[in-house]
Amino acid sequence: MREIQVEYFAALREHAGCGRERLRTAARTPRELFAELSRRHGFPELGPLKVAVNDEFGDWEAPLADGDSVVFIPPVAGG
Amino acid sequence: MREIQVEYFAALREHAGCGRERLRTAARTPRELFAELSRRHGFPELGPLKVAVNDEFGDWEAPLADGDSVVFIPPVAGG
Amino acid sequence: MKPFAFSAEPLQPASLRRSLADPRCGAFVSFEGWVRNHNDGREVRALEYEAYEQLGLKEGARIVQEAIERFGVDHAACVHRVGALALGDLAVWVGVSSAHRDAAFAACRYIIDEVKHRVPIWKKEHYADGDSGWVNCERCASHAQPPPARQAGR
Amino acid sequence: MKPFAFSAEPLQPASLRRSLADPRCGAFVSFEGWVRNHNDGREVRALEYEAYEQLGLKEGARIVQEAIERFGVDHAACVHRVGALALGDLAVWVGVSSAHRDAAFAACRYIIDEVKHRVPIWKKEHYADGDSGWVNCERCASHAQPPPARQAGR
Repeated sequence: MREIQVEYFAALREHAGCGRERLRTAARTPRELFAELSRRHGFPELGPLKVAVNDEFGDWEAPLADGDSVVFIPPVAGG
Repeated sequence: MREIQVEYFAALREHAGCGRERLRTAARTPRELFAELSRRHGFPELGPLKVAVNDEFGDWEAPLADGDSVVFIPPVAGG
Repeated sequence: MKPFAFSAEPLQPASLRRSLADPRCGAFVSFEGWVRNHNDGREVRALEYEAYEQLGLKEGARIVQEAIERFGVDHAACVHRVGALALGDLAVWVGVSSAHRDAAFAACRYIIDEVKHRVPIWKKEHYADGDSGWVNCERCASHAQPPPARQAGR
Repeated sequence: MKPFAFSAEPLQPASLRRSLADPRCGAFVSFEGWVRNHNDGREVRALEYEAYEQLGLKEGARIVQEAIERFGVDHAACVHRVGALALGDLAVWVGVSSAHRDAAFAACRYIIDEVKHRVPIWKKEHYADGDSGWVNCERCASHAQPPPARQAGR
């Protein structure tokens, strides 16, 4: 089990009902973590998401470490 | 003979020594007028000039009318 | 000034512009994104921007640096508003100064295009009919797909 | 505001910009030409612009109108300084506002390119060594030739 901090923005924040949460999880990768959180919060389809780990763009398959901070990034619409 | 007003700008103004002059001339076209004035003022080579007649771009070969106003336009360097 | 910043306060293009002044530069190009009163055929009343700032600052700075190196301009910067904006408000500002205008135009265009696709900023539009919604990048929405978690394990 | 103007007073980009504001427009692009401290390898101290204003106003307005029609932008304008300018001074300003940025960039670029080649404005540079001279458009100077009076009669 790892302790992971997740931060939510925009549509994901509204669906999660919070801006961030800290959780203990058996998820080994961002992909597994997103699946777990998606079941819990019922995230809608938002198109292709990116993931950031510790405030850098990350890999969906890279192993998570205890204490990592994770952000799931919906498609952006800047400007 | 026609009475023509000529206005000078930039390098031509400095070479003519005046901003404008009014003259009576036998020149029938802007081309002939420029040749006459060039002999008088010793204009330097300035590259391809355009000509304006009565404040619109004109034709070097179009007949001049009495009272016309003529400007010889050196290559521009705006901005 | 920092190459890329977020601002919760109204942007001041006059002072942003002065920060890029340089007597070596003959050309300055700026882009401003303004809040429009319509989008995709719907009447917009107001909007809000939300950014993932920690990552956005890094990615924005990378984009500006890429533009400086790729086009050889002297100075470039971008500031993006966050928070609630009204119609006509300035949402994003990009400025580039350079010896010549070719490079300034190209770098300015590069920065706004990349910022719109790479910097994590989201826009929520509030419509005249009382509805509101988060706007997805059009290019992405056209091939919307389930997030990767659904597709495959390892 | 007029589509094209000359100004003997310093240009005010903040108020020029406001004159193109429109809630339909999501994009604003501006170009500024600044007085550089060098040109063609020579150190420039100051310069002056002289315009044939009666014709320049007409030709400038034509250029702006061409840009509006060709690129479908909502608003566009250009103002050019005349008189004595110091290093760093704003010599020419172009602004375009439009629903989308593609058209705004293209129209802004079109206007400054055409103004530099078609509007009768001349620049006299004053150099650090005390010399000064009228600057010819580079493109034209490269194939300088005697004015047509020498070449042929009718």
